[in-house]
Amino acid sequence: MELYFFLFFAFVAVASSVAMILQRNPIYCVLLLIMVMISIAGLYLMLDAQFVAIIQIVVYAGAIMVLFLFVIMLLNLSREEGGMFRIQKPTAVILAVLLFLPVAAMVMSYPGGGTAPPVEGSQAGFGEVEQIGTLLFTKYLLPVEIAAVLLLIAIVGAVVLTRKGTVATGE
Amino acid sequence: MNMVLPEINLYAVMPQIFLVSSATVVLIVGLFERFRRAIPYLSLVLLAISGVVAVNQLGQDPIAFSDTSPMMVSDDFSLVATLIFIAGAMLTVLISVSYAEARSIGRGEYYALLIYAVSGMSMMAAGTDLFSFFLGLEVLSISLYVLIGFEQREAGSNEGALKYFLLGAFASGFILYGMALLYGASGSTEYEVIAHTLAGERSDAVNLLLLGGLGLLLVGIGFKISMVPFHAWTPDVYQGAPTPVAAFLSTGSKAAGFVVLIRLLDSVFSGLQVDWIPLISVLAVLTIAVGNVVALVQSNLKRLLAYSSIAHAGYMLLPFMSNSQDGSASIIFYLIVYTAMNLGAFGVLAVLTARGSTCATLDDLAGLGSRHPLLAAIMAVVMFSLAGIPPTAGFMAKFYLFSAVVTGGYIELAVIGLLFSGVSLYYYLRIVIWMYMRPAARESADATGRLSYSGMTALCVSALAILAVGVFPSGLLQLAQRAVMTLP
Amino acid sequence: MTESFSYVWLIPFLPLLGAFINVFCNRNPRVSGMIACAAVATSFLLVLAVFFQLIGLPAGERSVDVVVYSWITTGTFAVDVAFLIDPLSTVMMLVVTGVGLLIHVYSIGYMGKDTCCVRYFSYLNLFMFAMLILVMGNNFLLMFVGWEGVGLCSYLLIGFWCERQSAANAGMKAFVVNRVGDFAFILGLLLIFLYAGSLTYADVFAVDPNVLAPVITAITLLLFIGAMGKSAQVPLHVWLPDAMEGPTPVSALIHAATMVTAGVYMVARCHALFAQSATAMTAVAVVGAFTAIFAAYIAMTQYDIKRVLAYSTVSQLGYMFLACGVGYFTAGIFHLVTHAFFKALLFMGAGSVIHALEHALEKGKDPQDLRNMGGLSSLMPVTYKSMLLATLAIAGIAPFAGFFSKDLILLGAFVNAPVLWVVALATAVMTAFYMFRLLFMTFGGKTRMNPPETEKVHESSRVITIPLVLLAILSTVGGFIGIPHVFAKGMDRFGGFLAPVFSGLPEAPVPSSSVELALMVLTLLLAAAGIWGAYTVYIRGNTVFDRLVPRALYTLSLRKFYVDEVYDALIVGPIRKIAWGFSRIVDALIIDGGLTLAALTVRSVGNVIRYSQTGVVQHYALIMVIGALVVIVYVTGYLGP
Amino acid sequence: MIPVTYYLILSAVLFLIGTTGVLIRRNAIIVLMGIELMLNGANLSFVAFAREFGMADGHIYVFLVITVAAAEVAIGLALVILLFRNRGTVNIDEVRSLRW
Amino acid sequence: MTDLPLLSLIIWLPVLGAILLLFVKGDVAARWVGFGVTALVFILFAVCFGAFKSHIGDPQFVERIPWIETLGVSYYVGADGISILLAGITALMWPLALLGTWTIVTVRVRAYQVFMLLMQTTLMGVFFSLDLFQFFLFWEGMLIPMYFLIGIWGYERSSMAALKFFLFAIFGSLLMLAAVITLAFLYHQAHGVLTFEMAALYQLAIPPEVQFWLALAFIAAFAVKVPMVPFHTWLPDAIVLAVVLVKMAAYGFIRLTLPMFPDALAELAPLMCGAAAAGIVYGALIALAQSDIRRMIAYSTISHAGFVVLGVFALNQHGIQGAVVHIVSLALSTGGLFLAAMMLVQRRNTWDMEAYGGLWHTIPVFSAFLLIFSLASVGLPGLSNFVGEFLILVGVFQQHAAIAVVAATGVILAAVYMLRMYRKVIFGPLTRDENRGIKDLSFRETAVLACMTLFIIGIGVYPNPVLRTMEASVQKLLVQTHRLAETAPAGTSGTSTEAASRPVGLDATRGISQDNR
Repeated sequence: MELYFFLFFAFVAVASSVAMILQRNPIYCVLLLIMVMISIAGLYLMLDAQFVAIIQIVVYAGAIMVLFLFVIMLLNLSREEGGMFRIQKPTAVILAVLLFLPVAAMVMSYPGGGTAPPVEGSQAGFGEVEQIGTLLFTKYLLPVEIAAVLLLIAIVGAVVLTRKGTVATGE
Repeated sequence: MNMVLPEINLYAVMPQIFLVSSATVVLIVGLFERFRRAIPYLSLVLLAISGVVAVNQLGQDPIAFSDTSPMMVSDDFSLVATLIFIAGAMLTVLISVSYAEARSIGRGEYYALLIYAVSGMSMMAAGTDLFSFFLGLEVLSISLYVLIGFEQREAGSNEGALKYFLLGAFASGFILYGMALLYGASGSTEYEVIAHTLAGERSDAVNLLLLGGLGLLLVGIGFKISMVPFHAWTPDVYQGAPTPVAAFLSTGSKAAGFVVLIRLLDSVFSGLQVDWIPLISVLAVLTIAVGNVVALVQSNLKRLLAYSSIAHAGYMLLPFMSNSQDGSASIIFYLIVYTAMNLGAFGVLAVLTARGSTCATLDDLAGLGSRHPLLAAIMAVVMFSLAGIPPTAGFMAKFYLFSAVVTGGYIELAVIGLLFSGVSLYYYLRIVIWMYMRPAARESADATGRLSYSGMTALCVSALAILAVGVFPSGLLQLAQRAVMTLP
Repeated sequence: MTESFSYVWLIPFLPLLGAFINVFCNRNPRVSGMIACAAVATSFLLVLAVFFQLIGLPAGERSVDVVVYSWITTGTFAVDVAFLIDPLSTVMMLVVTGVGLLIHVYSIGYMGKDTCCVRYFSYLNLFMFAMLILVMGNNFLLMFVGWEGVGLCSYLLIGFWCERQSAANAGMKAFVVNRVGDFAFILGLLLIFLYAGSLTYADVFAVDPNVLAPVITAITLLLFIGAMGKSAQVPLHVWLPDAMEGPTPVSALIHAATMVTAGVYMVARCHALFAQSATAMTAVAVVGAFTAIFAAYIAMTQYDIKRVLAYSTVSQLGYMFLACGVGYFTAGIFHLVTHAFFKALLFMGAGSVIHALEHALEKGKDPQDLRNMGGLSSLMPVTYKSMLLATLAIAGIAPFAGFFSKDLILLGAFVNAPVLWVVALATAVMTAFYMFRLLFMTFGGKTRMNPPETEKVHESSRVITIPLVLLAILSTVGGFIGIPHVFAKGMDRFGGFLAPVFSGLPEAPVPSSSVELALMVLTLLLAAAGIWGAYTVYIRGNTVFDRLVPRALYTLSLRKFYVDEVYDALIVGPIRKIAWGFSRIVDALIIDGGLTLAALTVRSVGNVIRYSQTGVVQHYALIMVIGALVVIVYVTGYLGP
Repeated sequence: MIPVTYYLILSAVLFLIGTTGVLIRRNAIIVLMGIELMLNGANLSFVAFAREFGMADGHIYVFLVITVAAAEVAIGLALVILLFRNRGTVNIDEVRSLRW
Repeated sequence: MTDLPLLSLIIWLPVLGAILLLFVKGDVAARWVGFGVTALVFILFAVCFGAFKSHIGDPQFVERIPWIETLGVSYYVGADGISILLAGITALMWPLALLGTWTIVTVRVRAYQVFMLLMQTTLMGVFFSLDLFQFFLFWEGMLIPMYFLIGIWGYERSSMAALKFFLFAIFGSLLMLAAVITLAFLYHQAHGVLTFEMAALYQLAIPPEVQFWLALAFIAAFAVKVPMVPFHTWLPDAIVLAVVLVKMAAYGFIRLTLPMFPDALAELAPLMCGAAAAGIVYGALIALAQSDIRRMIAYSTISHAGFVVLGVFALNQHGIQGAVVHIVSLALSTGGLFLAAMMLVQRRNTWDMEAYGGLWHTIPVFSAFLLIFSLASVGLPGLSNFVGEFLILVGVFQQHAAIAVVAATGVILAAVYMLRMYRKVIFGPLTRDENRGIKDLSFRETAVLACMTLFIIGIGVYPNPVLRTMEASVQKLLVQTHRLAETAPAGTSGTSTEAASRPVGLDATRGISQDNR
């Protein structure tokens, strides 16, 4: 049963992502990426990562991808604009396949954790909000703070970059 | 549910806190138009304060942020690195003043982002966990994306920013995937744990994951330090970026990359050195070769300096092979010197092109020796230093660096590096020739322009530092050596 | 002992001082000659003092080293500035300062009106200095200093009228040809030092012959090549005729009486070495004999009065070498002395004639060309008479000086190498012929000048004629210092004086008195025949020789055997071509071009990489991915599953 | 129980599809989306490993990565907008004034 | 001996002068400052020379201050007989060169003085350094003033010439740098201490095959600067201060290559001698084909430099002492020749020999000086070059007779090219009107050239003071080389019987290649 779920999500994710990089219409691309996000969220659920799954949908698919959509609409990108590199396309695919081989070989041989023992089934509260919250405020206090700074910078940066009417004030 | 708050030690992240706060203060003050002119100086003061904080902590035992999960540590290594970044940033601020003013980018955000970037670098240096490194990297990168694109009206600036952004994000993806593999191999992203995994018994599969993770990390960091073949962005971005930003990019961001690389290769992954030494040595030689050879045929100064910086990255990669404290120290020392040199070189361009075009070619330098003798003299000192001619610091740095390589038993690498550095002389000296031995081809726009005091101050400081370190390198050498002592 | 000779350093030093004073302290041309003469005269007096002091010593002790200071010392190499006073050097000093003094005096008359005579006299004095160093030095290196020093002065004096291109060229030629000899000379010195461990004569000559045996032939031949250069022996003789571009007194002093005899002096000085190598001795004798007849042959057809004398000098030098080569060193030196007298005289006489004609002849006519002269005997009686005496001396007519010395040489040749004796005898005939040809064409017969020109010809002034007369006396009676045994036993003062120097040599076989006398008569007869021949042709105008002698032989002589042309074609030309080739092809094209090519290669590689930087982000990303692939494949060691 | 390697393979596939997207698309926005796909691939690995270890650290990483991604997207899109304003295009192969 | 740090003063005074010059206004003042400082240096040197004890082979006036402790580098200066002579000729030539170019250099006078002074510092530093690192520092540092001097005040094509020179030089130096580092590393391996002190490094036992490569690296650095064929092509375009380089490079050979790599020299010395002899002939032949005075002098320098190298690699006392004397003489004769030529060119603005001719009567004083310098260059006995050349030949002849023969042909060729030049420039008819009005040397110029002439003649006539000054040092150097040679692996010993049967002229200090036969 689980396997079918997995295969389903995996199929949707891969198919959507392949479609995404082949699709010429940017809007469809965004929608396909959202599909990918959602199927990944499904996989997260299967991995007992409820919190992350929700974040994935709410923040990623919900907020970030909407931002994409928004910009595409804003710029009013026509259907056919964009497209692909013709010569580079086969090269890129070959490269990706070539790259996949060693990476796949690497992860295929994965036996289990190195230091921590593998855990069967779900621990109490594993992946739940409480545990995540605790970690965020204890162990990962510093990264979270940095992430905050990062977001601040991003906001400032986005504002600086897109601020209109920055006419040269040089006298 | 009781939550046990960990023992945290803010002292460990004091420099970073100061830097972030400084940046924020600058950001806020920058909102007020009336303080506009004071902002660079405010930034300077704040950076200096952060620097003092860092200096204050020098020489103490390493302090971790918290006992359970260190995340960041305040040791001599990170402090020295932070000081390099701060010094670089201060010089950048100085050379930015007139440039930014003339191009109306001199707002609070500019300086704030600069300081944010420094804080990011500092986090990278201090990070003892892949995630603090990654987040620091992102803080740095995102600040830089904005800084490079700061001249919104300049197509080049925008193009450069976009290129840097796309490739930077791409590289981040590789880093992240590498981190995932490392996490899978050792169950944690802490350096200590990874090192522990490496030190203990490990299965082939884990070993593979570690290697793969390291390889992907190298791709990402290689991008930051513009190691061949991850260097392609460098010339374009340097050329497009506002000149002071390019200076900062070529020094600070590269230095940050190297600092992280020292931590990773020399302490965390030293167990895998049989695997990465041949790789790094080939890439280093390639980097040196490509940087120097292409720089030979450049006439745009910023691109030329970009390739030169690629070449220097190659030199700095060499001591990793020796995998000794001297090797790491020599990189730190080289970074210090390199920061002064490259800021000087770009600084001259920034000062020169503050009013004029962004495009400074060799021909623009013709006759500089008689137009602006001091500026030309500084440029000459910098060029000789980059070329590694005594009595400049560049020579000392190269000497120490190559002695570390030789001591590591890689004489042939040292010889290759040295020979290519001989090739590099051609283009460095061409600049000097153009300045002193060619009459001005055409009347440049800036021919009569007054040079900004702040810029000249920065340049004089770097030139004097180059000469002083060239003659009395002891202090800095000891500093560099002390910095790497604390590395495990 | 040394103390008593401690003043000898003054002998070379005084002329140097004279030169110095003339260069730095004197601006007055008239005084310059006085200064120069005074310096040389004082030297001459000092030499006389040395001579008498030496005579006062017992024969066995007549060899004194006077060390002035230590010159070059490194490790085992030590050479002093030191003078050797022995009969040989004393004879040379006497000749040099004596004849030199006369020529200095003569020069006052000859060169006194030249605007550059200050320079001239300082050169002349400098030459005296160098020549004295050459003959007085007690070691090879010091000799070499003088050797080169005289070469330098010769260069300067030949090129004295340097605005004449030919003079400049001649000076250079002299220096360079001499350098070829010097090259061998240096190598000889190096060999000597390597094997003898010293360069001081006394040490070198005292070295056990067995030590030197493996290289003695090489050493002596190398030294002899040096002598050939300096003494203008074939094939290094080419510079001497050209050297006649210099002022005539210079030709008399340097290119007749003193410098060119340095080679002979050197061979005589090194007799101890030469005697050890039969090969070298043979070489010396053969080269000498060949040179003698070769130059005499050329001299027979030359028209330039000084050139005739120059070839005559070459020829006579050949005689001297012949003498040395057959072991008659004393004879060689004897001939050197007498030759100095009469050849200097001949040159000075020629100078006197030239001096007279210079002012008389029309513009464009060469005052040195014999064909422009004739019948001068009445116009310039003193010159004519003194030159007549000198000509008789050189022709070997008894009892003039040349007779005695030449006779001794012929005797030596007859005893040791009959073939060479025949050559020498033939040379003697030719010598008589060409010398009287010169005399007759100059002074005899009818004048070939225009009447207005003839009127302008006057005898030279006293300053010129007095040295002529003095030398004429010496040429006449000078031979009596060495009367042969045949006539008076023990009257060979000259040989006796030099005997201690050459005492180490094996006793030369002495032919019976009758044979010796017969040889003398034969020589005299042949000389007379030569004179008769010249008389027939040049006074009588008989064209018998024109009919008898093939044209080719005449041309060969007139064109000097085309030696210069051959050298140009075989040596100068190729060297010039090689130099050009090295300069343009090897240096510019291969070495520099190779470097440029390397630089260009690097540049083009740079350009290729540069233009692969297309500006498209995805291309960069592609490069990155390829890099990542390489890295991953490398670190994981996987090329696939 | 599905073996963790399945997830890992899937994550690698997604990562590489993202990479391919970056390499072949001319539209800057789509390129950015390709990068997002790469991050997602990595994230999946993190979560899979976290499940394997039974420790939620991996989840935190994903959380942080999403933050980073958001920040990057903000800047990236701003740059794209700027590009569009300056040049009227978002095709990055048309933006190649900086080269050689 | 005085308590003053004399050597440091000599080294650093020019730098102070250069700094002073930055605050001086006006060309004349700058010239006076430059001249004054160099003159002062000369006086200091004279004091130093006066106090020098020639019978001691060890460095004297030693000063040692810890400098870069982490690298084991100290500021360590001292003078032995060899270095003091070379420093002496530098101290002498500098005021003369500045005086000689008083009016020749008319652009950027101040900068010219500054660079000349800096150059002097680096030269003095090279000669007095007892620490290899410090040596290298000065050695490389010299490139900067040199570069500007060639580039700015050189003649046509000077900027490219400067670049070419620099590239040539730097490739050699970089190889040397690698070798220097390796040496220190080897020492560190052997003794656990990092040091660059030359005396310590001399004692280092290095495996022969390593020695070979290290020696090659050192030789590369020095061969470029001497210069030896085929590394010479920078010289004709950058002749300006070529003589200086000959000095430094030859000093490098003597000070570093010889005592450091005795075993390698067994193989390399004959090769070097051969190359040097080839260079002598090659340079001379090319000089013969030049019609440009500057290039002619340049190639003659190459030829003469060959003699110097030959002497050094004769590896015996005659050769080395001869080489040092020859270096000193070269500075005087070739330096004088070039200075004189510059004075002439200043008047007529062309280097082409054909453009002159018939100057003897127009400018007699100049002609006389030119003659003396030419003759010195030709190696006329009684002038300084002869002493050096002859001693070199003596030294080489003992080792490699055939090579000495080849080298000696240079003596003939030198006469040809020098006199050819002289004939073209000075002799011959005065055909060109523009040559008629040339002014003869001024008092200042005369004084400069006369001073050089005095030294040329002085050394030629009485070279012993010079020879004696360095004798002990050279002996020490050779002993150093021998001691190491004796510890060399088997196969190099056992010639004692042979030695007994040697001719008496072969002295004990013949050098190692002889022993290796």
